[in-house]
Amino acid sequence: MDKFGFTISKGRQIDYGSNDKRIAEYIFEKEPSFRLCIECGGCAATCTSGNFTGFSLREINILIKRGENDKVRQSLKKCMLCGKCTLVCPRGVNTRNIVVLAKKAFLKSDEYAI
Amino acid sequence: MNIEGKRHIWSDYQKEIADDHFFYVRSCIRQSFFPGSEQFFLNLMRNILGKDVYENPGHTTCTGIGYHSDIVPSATIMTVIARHFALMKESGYKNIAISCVTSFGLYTEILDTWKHFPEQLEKTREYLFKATGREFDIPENVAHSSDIIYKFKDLIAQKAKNLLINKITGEPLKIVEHIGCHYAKMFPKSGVGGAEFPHVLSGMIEAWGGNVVDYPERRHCCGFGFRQYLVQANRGYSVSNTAKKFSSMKPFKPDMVLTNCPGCTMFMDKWQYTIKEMEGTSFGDKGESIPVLTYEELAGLVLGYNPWDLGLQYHMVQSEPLLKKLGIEYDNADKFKTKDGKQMPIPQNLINS
Amino acid sequence: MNRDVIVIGGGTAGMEAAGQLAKAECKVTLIEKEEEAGGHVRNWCHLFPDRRNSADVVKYLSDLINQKNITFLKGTSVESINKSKKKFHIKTNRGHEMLSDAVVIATGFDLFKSEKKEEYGYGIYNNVITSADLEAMFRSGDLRKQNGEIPGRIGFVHCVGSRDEKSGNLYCSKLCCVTAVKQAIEIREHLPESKVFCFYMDMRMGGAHYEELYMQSQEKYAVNFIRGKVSEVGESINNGLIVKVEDTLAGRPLKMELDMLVLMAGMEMAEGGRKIAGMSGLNTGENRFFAAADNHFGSNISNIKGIFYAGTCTAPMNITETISHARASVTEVMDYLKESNI
Amino acid sequence: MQFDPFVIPFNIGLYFILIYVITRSVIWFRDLSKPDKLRLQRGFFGIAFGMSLKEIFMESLIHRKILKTNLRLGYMHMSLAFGWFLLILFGTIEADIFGARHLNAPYKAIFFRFFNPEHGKTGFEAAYGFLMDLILAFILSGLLLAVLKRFYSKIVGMKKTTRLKLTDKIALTSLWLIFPSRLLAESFTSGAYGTGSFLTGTLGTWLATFLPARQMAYPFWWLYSLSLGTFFILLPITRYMHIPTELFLIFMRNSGIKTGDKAGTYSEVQTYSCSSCGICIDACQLNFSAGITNIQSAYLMKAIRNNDDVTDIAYNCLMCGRCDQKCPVGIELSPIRMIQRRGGEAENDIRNIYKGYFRSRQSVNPENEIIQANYNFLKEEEPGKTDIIYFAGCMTHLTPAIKKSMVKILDASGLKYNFIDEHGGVCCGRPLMLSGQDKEARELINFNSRMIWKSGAHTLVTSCPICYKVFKESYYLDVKVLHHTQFIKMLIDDGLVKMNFLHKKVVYHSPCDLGRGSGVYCEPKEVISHLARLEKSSFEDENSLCCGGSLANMKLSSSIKKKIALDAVNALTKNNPDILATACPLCKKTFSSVTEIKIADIAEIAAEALIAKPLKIYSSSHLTSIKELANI
Repeated sequence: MDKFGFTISKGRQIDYGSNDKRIAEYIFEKEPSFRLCIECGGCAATCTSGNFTGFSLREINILIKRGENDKVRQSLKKCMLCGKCTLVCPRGVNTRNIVVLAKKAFLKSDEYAI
Repeated sequence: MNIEGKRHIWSDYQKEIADDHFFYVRSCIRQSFFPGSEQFFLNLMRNILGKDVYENPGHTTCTGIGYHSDIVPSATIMTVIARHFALMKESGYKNIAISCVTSFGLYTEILDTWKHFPEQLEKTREYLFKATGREFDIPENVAHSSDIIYKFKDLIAQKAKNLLINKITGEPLKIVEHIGCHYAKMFPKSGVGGAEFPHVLSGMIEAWGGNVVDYPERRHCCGFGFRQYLVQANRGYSVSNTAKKFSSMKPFKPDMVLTNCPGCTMFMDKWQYTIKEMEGTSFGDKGESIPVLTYEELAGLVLGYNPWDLGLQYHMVQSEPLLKKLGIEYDNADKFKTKDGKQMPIPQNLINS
Repeated sequence: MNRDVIVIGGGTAGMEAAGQLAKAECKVTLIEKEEEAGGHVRNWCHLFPDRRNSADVVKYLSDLINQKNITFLKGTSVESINKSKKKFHIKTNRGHEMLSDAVVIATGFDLFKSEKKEEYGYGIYNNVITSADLEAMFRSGDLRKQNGEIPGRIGFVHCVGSRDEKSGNLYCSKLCCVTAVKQAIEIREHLPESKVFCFYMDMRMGGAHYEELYMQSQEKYAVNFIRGKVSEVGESINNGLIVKVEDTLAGRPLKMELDMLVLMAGMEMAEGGRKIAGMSGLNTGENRFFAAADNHFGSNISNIKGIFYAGTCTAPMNITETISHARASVTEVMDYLKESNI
Repeated sequence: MQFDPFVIPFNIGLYFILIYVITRSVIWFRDLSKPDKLRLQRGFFGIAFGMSLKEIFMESLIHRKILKTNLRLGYMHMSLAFGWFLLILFGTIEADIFGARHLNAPYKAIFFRFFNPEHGKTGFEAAYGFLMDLILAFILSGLLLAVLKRFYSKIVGMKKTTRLKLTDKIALTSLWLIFPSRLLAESFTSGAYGTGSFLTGTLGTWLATFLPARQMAYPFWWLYSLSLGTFFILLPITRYMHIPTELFLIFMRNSGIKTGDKAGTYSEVQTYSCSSCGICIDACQLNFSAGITNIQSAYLMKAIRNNDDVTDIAYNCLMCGRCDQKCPVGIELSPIRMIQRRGGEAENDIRNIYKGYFRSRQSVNPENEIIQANYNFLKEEEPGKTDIIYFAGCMTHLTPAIKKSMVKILDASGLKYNFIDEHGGVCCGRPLMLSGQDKEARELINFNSRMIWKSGAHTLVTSCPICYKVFKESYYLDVKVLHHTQFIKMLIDDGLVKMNFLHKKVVYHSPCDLGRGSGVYCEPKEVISHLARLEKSSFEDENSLCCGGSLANMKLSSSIKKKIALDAVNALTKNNPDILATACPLCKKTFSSVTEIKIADIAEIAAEALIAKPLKIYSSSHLTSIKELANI
């Protein structure tokens, strides 16, 4: 490829059909309030970790639902589980459980257990 | 797919195309890379259809590539185009036939600008007069040369020697049509069939017996994108778009791509080579690449002209698989010979041959 | 009391206005261009937010206009309206020539013609349907793709012909969001195996119980919401519909294949209303709906004394609002008749 | 040689259980950590031994704690345990005195009447027989209660009773059969030989009038032996294992062994010591406010014993600690639950070998790099040097009234302080701990520790009991950690701030992590008493309720949390106080969302009562207790 001096990029488009949505399904099943998120961003605004980084539970929420799991896997590590997000959520989403379940789901999917 | 729905849309977007007496303006890319196309257009119009097409030797580039690369300011390009109109006026023509989609887009854009901002028109008249002493009129009819072929597609069909049928299977050929973005996306009313479901090429394919392939990325840009290609650092972006488009059409196994835009023909043709070199991917059936033809070339094949006279050999992706399907006989020995039978150097790395 | 009032349009607003005028002892002529009264509600199956049967509403309205003071002219449209000395002269296509003391215009709305949004391929791609088509499917109880298969993934495109400069409609049709949510729920009830996606620009859940319905659709019916306007629709090799949209909340373009796409057609000023505006000199706004004399306390009043508006000929409204607006128009008519000593 | 084949089942059972218990204790002892082994050895030969014996008598036999909480339930447990103990004790003595020789095999005491049918006719023998009958009657009365409890739990004053698995049911049936079959066996024998006292004699004589007593007796002796044998053999795999295990527990506890944060002998002994009495179920707010009746500690213990997947149970808990307080056996229920949370879903690692008679220890989940949290992004800043650090805590940032009040009070005190997380801080780490992620929590703890250490402060004041608990327990800091209620109390005592008396009725809600969790009960109430009229509620101190908003629970939906909160508020505000005071931002926020009654943190009340004075910096020589702290 070097001889051209440029490469073909993968593209940013989310390919919903072929993305892996098992992580989302796992969370939907165990924590139905995951569905209730309306992406208001209250959680991300109050987030202790979000103070320091681009960590956003809102974004994680949507990326999991779209099956864009790779970024989520990294982001999740930043959560401190402090629970402020749960308190501010206008829709009663059990946000902390979503983080815990997502981590668990990643573990399970790595073990091909989902 | 519901053809009735399409007809409904097409009927909303029928443009008026002049019948005769065209002032022909050439395309920079086409006359350099696919000279056979423009040559055949003139041949077809003058000799087969018996129309009057005039070329003025004083005609220049429209400077569109410079304009879209932020080099040529709009006042300049307006003046350049005004000069073309002046040449047309001087030659006594009122109908302009434009070979290039970039130019066509600019002509329509500028005419529309003048309509909404008459002071710009006045300024342009002034600039042109000051610079060249010429005066111009707004053309009565603006047509892209694909519009004109579209208009005469049924006449061509009547004279057809090769219909777009796969002679091996008896099925109609599966043809992807790709319309240059600047043809109708800016001004849907200026294109035959509008912007979403343009009819200009699909009309030809249907009239000549082929089947149009509608694939998800049909509306996607060919990847040229002017400065995306012209700046080397951006070329990855350009080729990525082409890759995306071809990946999307690949499952449909198209026999060829038909385009009406010089840039599209060039990039859909040459990027296939690049992608194949980079990643080893080809997009046609059985590991072949997909020939990309201009409408003149296709019209020529339909009318039974020698593919080498039409200039098919000057594409990166060679058309032999297509010619076989069409049952067109050709002699490989003649492929790279000059008009007087001298052997030219044979290009390396051609694909599909 | 022998006062004649003509009501133009026999939909929800016209029927309500006619019924209430008749109760107030006016002699009412109700003109409807279709062969049957009832308007758009007749084509709907269930209504938001409580999903009552639309037949209930139609029955209420039909009972209301079944009064001796009401003359119902079906299959009739107005050809001309002229006013002279407090009297309105109206001619119809059927040759009626009528005089009246006041006119109520209740010409309602037309659904946006979805084929105008060419990029969505309505009428071109099989299985791209409108909300009205879907309602018809609900009425028939048979929800299928054109080839008879059961759709697995169904999308809803909000704001088709609303909030769209390209469609020429800058306004919000207000009801499509909640209708989409209602229909999404109904699809999930009809086809529990299906997955439903709503593509929206904003969820406008302003009415009573709308937000609750929205929440229910997420919680109980697992309807997925993707914020982004669908840009184009194409066909995959399997004849699936490839939808391109930006998931604006993920900040990334997204494509997905659907089996069926429902276009939430917006509301436009009715063709009939436009004709009347043209022939009568009634003012229309930039949104092409009839312009009311005052946005706050004169929404039934027109620029011609004695002509009043009822319902969606002035702006998109739901049924509740339409009925209230029609009732309010009756008050305006009665006031006018009294003040003008007719 | 006195022998009959029917004693074989009993003998098998008895020797099995003896050998089992010895083997098990050896395993348990072997698995103890070194310090715990030493502790136990010291305890066994020290004063703890006496304490343990006393406790065994008071708790395992008399069931004093259950009696105190619930008389009828206590009586039931006491009659069965203490009664049986007496029966064995006096039976052995009886066999020893009246038997053919001394030091008999156990079966001879148990089946004394069978082998000595003629016994009990003389005066002393009859009197002794009367005593034995009395004990039997005592047991039978308890058994009757137990049977009734099983079918109608309210009879013993319980709202809920535990659900049983099959082996439990068989063991229960055999247990139930033991004493009635002894009664009938003894009665028939007595009837046949004309012996027996008021119970067996009377019943035997009456039965003999219409039944062939001599022939009827033998099958019942078989039944008696069989039920005993069955019960003993099933004992290790049923909840009745608590009978022998509790003795170990008492010894270990009195020797100073604690649960710790890993599964081990002590947590296992505790798990087996649970008798499923169900007191924790009645104490649990999830039960009485939310109707969730399958996650309480008794079920957790049972699930651990049965090697079930405990994840859902372990996480569905407010960790309020109410059950810890009420457990009659004194099991450290919350620490055991925490161990389960740390273990994650490690159920695969618990192998159920030998069909439940022995189980390997639960192992903690291996760390997984893929999802391991990473807080490298935290940037350490240089905190200014200061005496006092005020750490508001994450939750306090959502209740700005509390932090503003604290700032007002701190300013008024004139002390040199640094509001270290004024612009958002780093979580204290306890929420991570509560979800079993100790290692991640440690990262945050280290981060915060470094910040605190760098500031050179001698005192750390926090507004959040969650932070307070973790600062106290899991931070290794050389600073005095104070909850703001304690700090305000000190300021008042030292005269650093002056307060008005507000003429308001205040009820205090003790937050779980501050009260039960950290043992801070007095200072908050003393501060309130200083500021306003403190009213009592029915839920004071150890008995206080949880607000329902607990971070410890991962499973509850917000609507259930609200239900719990509403019940708690209603219970606390029966007397219509002006203010429901609390000392936790989370309690405040949770309560506020369900009630119109004013909910205020003590800091807010204090700030309102504060008498403003000109800002002036005291020199440190003015300080008494705060100064003392600096010298620690």
